[in-house]
Amino acid sequence: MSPFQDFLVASLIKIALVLFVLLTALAYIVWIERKIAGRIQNRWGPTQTGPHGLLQPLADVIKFIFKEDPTPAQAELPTYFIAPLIALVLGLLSITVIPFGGIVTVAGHSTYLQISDLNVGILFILGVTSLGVYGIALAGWSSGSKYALLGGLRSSAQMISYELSLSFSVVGPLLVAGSLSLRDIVNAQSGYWFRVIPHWNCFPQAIAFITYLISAFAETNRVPFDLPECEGELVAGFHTEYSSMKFAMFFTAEYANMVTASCLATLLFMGGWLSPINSQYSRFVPVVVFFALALVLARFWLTRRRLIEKIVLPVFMGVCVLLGLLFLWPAFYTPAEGVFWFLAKVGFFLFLYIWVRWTLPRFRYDTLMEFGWKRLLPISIANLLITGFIVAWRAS
Amino acid sequence: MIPVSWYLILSAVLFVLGVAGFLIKRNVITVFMSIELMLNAVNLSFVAFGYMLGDYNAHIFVFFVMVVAAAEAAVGLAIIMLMYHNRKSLNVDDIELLKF
Amino acid sequence: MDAVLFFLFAGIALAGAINLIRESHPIYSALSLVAVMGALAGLYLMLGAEFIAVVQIIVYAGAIMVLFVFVLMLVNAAPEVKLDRSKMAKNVGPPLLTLLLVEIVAVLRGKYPTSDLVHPSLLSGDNTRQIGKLLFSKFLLPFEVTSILILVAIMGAVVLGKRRPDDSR
Amino acid sequence: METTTPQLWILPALPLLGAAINGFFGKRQSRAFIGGVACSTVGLAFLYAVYLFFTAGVGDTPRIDYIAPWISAGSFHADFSLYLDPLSMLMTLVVTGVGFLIHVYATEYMAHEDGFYRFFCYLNLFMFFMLTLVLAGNYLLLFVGWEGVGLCSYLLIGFYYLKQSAIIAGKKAFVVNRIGDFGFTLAMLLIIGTAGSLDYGTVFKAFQNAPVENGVGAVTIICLLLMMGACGKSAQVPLYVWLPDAMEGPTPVSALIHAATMVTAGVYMVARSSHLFVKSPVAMEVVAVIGCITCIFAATIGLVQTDIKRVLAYSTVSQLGYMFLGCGVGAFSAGVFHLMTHAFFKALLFLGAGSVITAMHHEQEMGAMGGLRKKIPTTFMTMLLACLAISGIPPFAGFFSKDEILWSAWHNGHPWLWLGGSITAGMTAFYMFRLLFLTFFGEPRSDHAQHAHESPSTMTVPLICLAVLSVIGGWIGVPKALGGSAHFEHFLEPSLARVPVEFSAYARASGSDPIDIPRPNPEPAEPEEPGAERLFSLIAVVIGASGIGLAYYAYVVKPETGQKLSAQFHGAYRVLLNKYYVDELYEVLFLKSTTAVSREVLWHAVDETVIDGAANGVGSTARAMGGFARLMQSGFIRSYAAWVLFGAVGALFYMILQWAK
Repeated sequence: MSPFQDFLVASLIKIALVLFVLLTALAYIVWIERKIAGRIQNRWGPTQTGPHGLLQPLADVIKFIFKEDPTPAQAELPTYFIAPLIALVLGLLSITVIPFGGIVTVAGHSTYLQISDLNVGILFILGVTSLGVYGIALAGWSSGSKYALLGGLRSSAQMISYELSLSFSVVGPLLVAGSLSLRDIVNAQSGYWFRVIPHWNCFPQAIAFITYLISAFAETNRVPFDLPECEGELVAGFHTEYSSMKFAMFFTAEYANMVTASCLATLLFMGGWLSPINSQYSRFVPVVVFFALALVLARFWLTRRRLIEKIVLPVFMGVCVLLGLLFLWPAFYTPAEGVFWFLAKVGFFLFLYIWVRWTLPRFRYDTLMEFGWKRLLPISIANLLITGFIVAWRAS
Repeated sequence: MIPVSWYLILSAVLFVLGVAGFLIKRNVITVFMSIELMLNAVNLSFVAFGYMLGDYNAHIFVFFVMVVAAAEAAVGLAIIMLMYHNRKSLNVDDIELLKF
Repeated sequence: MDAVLFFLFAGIALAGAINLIRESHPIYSALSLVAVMGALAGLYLMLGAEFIAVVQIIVYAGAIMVLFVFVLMLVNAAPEVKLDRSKMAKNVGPPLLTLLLVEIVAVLRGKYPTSDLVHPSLLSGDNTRQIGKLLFSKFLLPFEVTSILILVAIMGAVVLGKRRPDDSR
Repeated sequence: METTTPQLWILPALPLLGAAINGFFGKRQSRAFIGGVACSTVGLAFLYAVYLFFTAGVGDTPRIDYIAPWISAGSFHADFSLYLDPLSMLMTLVVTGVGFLIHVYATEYMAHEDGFYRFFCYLNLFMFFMLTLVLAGNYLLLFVGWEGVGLCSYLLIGFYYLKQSAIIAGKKAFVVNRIGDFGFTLAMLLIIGTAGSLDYGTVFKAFQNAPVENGVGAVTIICLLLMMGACGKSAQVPLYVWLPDAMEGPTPVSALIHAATMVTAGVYMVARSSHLFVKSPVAMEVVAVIGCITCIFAATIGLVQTDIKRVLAYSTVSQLGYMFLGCGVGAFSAGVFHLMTHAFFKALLFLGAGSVITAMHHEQEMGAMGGLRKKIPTTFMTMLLACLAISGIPPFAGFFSKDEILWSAWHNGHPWLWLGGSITAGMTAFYMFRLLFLTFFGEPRSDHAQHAHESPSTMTVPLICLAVLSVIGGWIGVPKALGGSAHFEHFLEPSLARVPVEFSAYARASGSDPIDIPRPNPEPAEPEEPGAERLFSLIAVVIGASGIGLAYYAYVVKPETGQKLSAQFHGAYRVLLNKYYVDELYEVLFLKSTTAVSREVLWHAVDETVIDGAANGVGSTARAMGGFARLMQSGFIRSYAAWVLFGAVGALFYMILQWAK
């Protein structure tokens, strides 16, 4: 095979893999969110569809597909249809430059665990994010509804405003690493202070980390910045007039953006796929985790009465044990350890997203803008300045 | 390998289309967009020349053009908003105070 | 391969530009312009200007055009009315435009024949780093001046957009 | 040439700092603060000057402090550089010392005036400019100081800016000085032309090597133009008219600026340029004659003035004339010596007059005074000493300096000038004691005089200090003939040029061929004729004493004599009282004619027809063309765009045509 074909095949495999995993994961993030929300509100969340409501996402998808899809009479037609597509495509696009781990070698072909290693990767993500507003704004405008229009207006203003502080906070780690490639940025974070504290950007760049998180919340239109779709005032904001699969596209796009933002936070500030533990035994952590998970499942299996749980839980248990055992096998372990840590960190950020959503109230619109322009932006600029000085000072 | 002149001619055509937009369109904002189109066309030729000559200065110029375009958009759109506020119209032919 | 990509992007750009003029509703014009810009970003990538391509997306498509769309939505722009009060533009415009195109193409054909190929090797390497170095050394003064320009533009926009106390609305 | 330590720039910088503090922040500060700042900066400058005097070792080579480049045009350079030699050292000491005393005095004198901070800001600024003038290392920087003190003088004369006469007096001073400055500027240009530089060192070297000019040549013209500048600043005939009017300013100003320091700048400048003057007998002659005429002329006017400050003003003019007389006859050191002693006793006289005026509730007419001797004894005593000093009574300061000038005049072959000077000395003694007797003796002639009180110590202490200086100030320059050692002359020797042999010969021969009378010994032969010098001293003392006696007779013994005399010589009295009608003459000669020419020719003819016509023509032509061109302005943006497009197409077409060729 020529190198080009090599590249093509590898890329296609990676794309298929990532897309499958991502879409499935997105569906199950919804399940997790509903579960967590339930716990936070002192209720159970989905329980009926499958064991622990595990089949709920499937049911949702089926519902989305078969639901009637009315088109408003005032809608601006082509745009009305294109808008959710734009949102979804852009939401999925940025995942292409996210590296999940180090190099993997399969059957003599080694490749990065990343669809495409752009050397301006981070700028690419910023660009795609900045385009993301079109989906929402156009949806709002083309729906022909005042709620939707207001939602669209809000989202375009809000996303432009917070994109600034997002970009500025991203530049901090970028300066530290001296590269625009996400892979280089992660590699620049390897190492440990005092042999214990990992060399992650979230410590020296704590301010940028915090401003990044806040603006990322705003960029993804999540609570407490979900003004474009705030139910209290705008019914459902920009997607008021959307239903069935078109709504599902927005929904997926939102979660995809969440994932992207979490991945970026992991890569920029939390050392990406690097292990937090400075020890050769850190490779046993996944083993322990999976075995522990299996134990928990075993406990559930012992206490639960429902037939389906009695059947399904052992399967999951088996999977966990298998994974734990796989991590003991060096050929699997070498590439997979990075992926494990990466996913763990992303999972942490996703949990943060959900946690915040169900605990914090929403901003008022004027306070939102004021916070963005008068607080967040100056802070991130100041951080950038200081970082710049320090980097320049060190270089000299 | 694409000859540079293709890019340049594409740039020329885009530029002329921008000028045509400026002449034809009535909506101030669209006229404004036509200007942006012209700027983009010029940027394309800059980048093409930069590629041909292997010169990064062209990129810098594009960068500056973008910055100026951003500043222009901010001020221009503010002016358009004011105009809409005062005259309730966005039609360039309605704004005709500046004449003999 | 290159030719295919070039014609794809050039086609999108041209179609977008023509659509910009053809559409009567400004929002569609704006979207066409976004398409043009996206296509141009693709062309920039082909020309080895990765940084410029991404900045094109971020700044032009992601900020400037969003601002346009925002304003269009804010004033709830309707399809434009053809008043056609300017006889000058109507009568003299088209022939002049044709002439301009012919002239530019003539000049370009004369100065840069199709056989004129490029030296892509010169632009390989760390694109962004090179631009950054240039920007902060050779072009430092223009860069600083630009930042002042931006500052002035921000203040201008704020002043213009500020609601005056004597405004009834 | 040392350039680093000690730092000369501190001297002018201190008052400038004071001026800045008072000018920028003084408005809201207390008077104590303002006065403290003003006095302390000047006082520190004085202390620093004293320190410099004792440590810097002012010797044969001038110390040049280069501060910063200023003008650099081709081969011409003028820099901010300060120049310290015995002459500028002396001037610095006098300026800062007397200035400090006057500052202290002024804090009390001005205590109840509005614009206190403004006054001290100007006063400090004046000190800055004066020190710049004195310490300047080249003529251009000197000119900066020169103009600066002129500005401060203008500001301070017009300090009571609500008073019409004060404003007019300020303007007059400024305008009259302009004439002199014009000459000075021309002189500088000529110096550049001749010596290629304005730096003292270069200029002096260039002229030292030049031969003595026996006719009217470049050097003479330069010197005459310099003298013209000096005439303006130092109030010499014919530009003296501004100084008496300048008495409109507050009295400390009169003391500091119009008696002790600024008006002597002309003398300083002439002495500084002595290397130039000694090459031009004609110019020297002119200087001496102008000085002599001025001193007689002003003294005669001074005889009849009744305003106490005006008497002093004319006396100042007269004494300045003395200094020029001294310089003109080649006794530069005597001129500078008189400058110094004059600074002491004239400042004292003015401050004393100020004290009298305060005591009299701002009454300046001597007619309303009288009998103040008992009321304000300190002022009386100090003023008596000053009068004795100015009258040339030994051993007071004025005696030595005046005597030396007169002796030089005679000795260097100018008997007529000697005569003029001697007569003036007599008149000086007369009118000064006339002032003293009218003010302090007899019966009080008004209520204010009846109830006058002595001024507080802040005013009297400077008086006493100056009185001491007036008494002993002359002792440093006791000529050898009178048993002294002429310290002063030796001190100044490195700075001043010596009159060359052939030149004094020329002067003696009064125009005859100078080569004919050879004089082997270039040294002015003081020890040769000690007897003659003593004789002349005696004559001077006698003249002075007789002036005093006459005044005593006319104003104390028989107070009605004055009336009788004025009745008898009514015409002469009127002429003197009206200052020879010089002001009126100038009014007709210069003011009226200039105004008429300006109005009829420049305004009605040139301005209205030519300039206005051209301006209007341009305007109407533009209008006409615009009327045609505005047809393009349809108001539609798209039309404008089409025009632009048209232009672009045209330009491109032209370019293609060019390439096609």
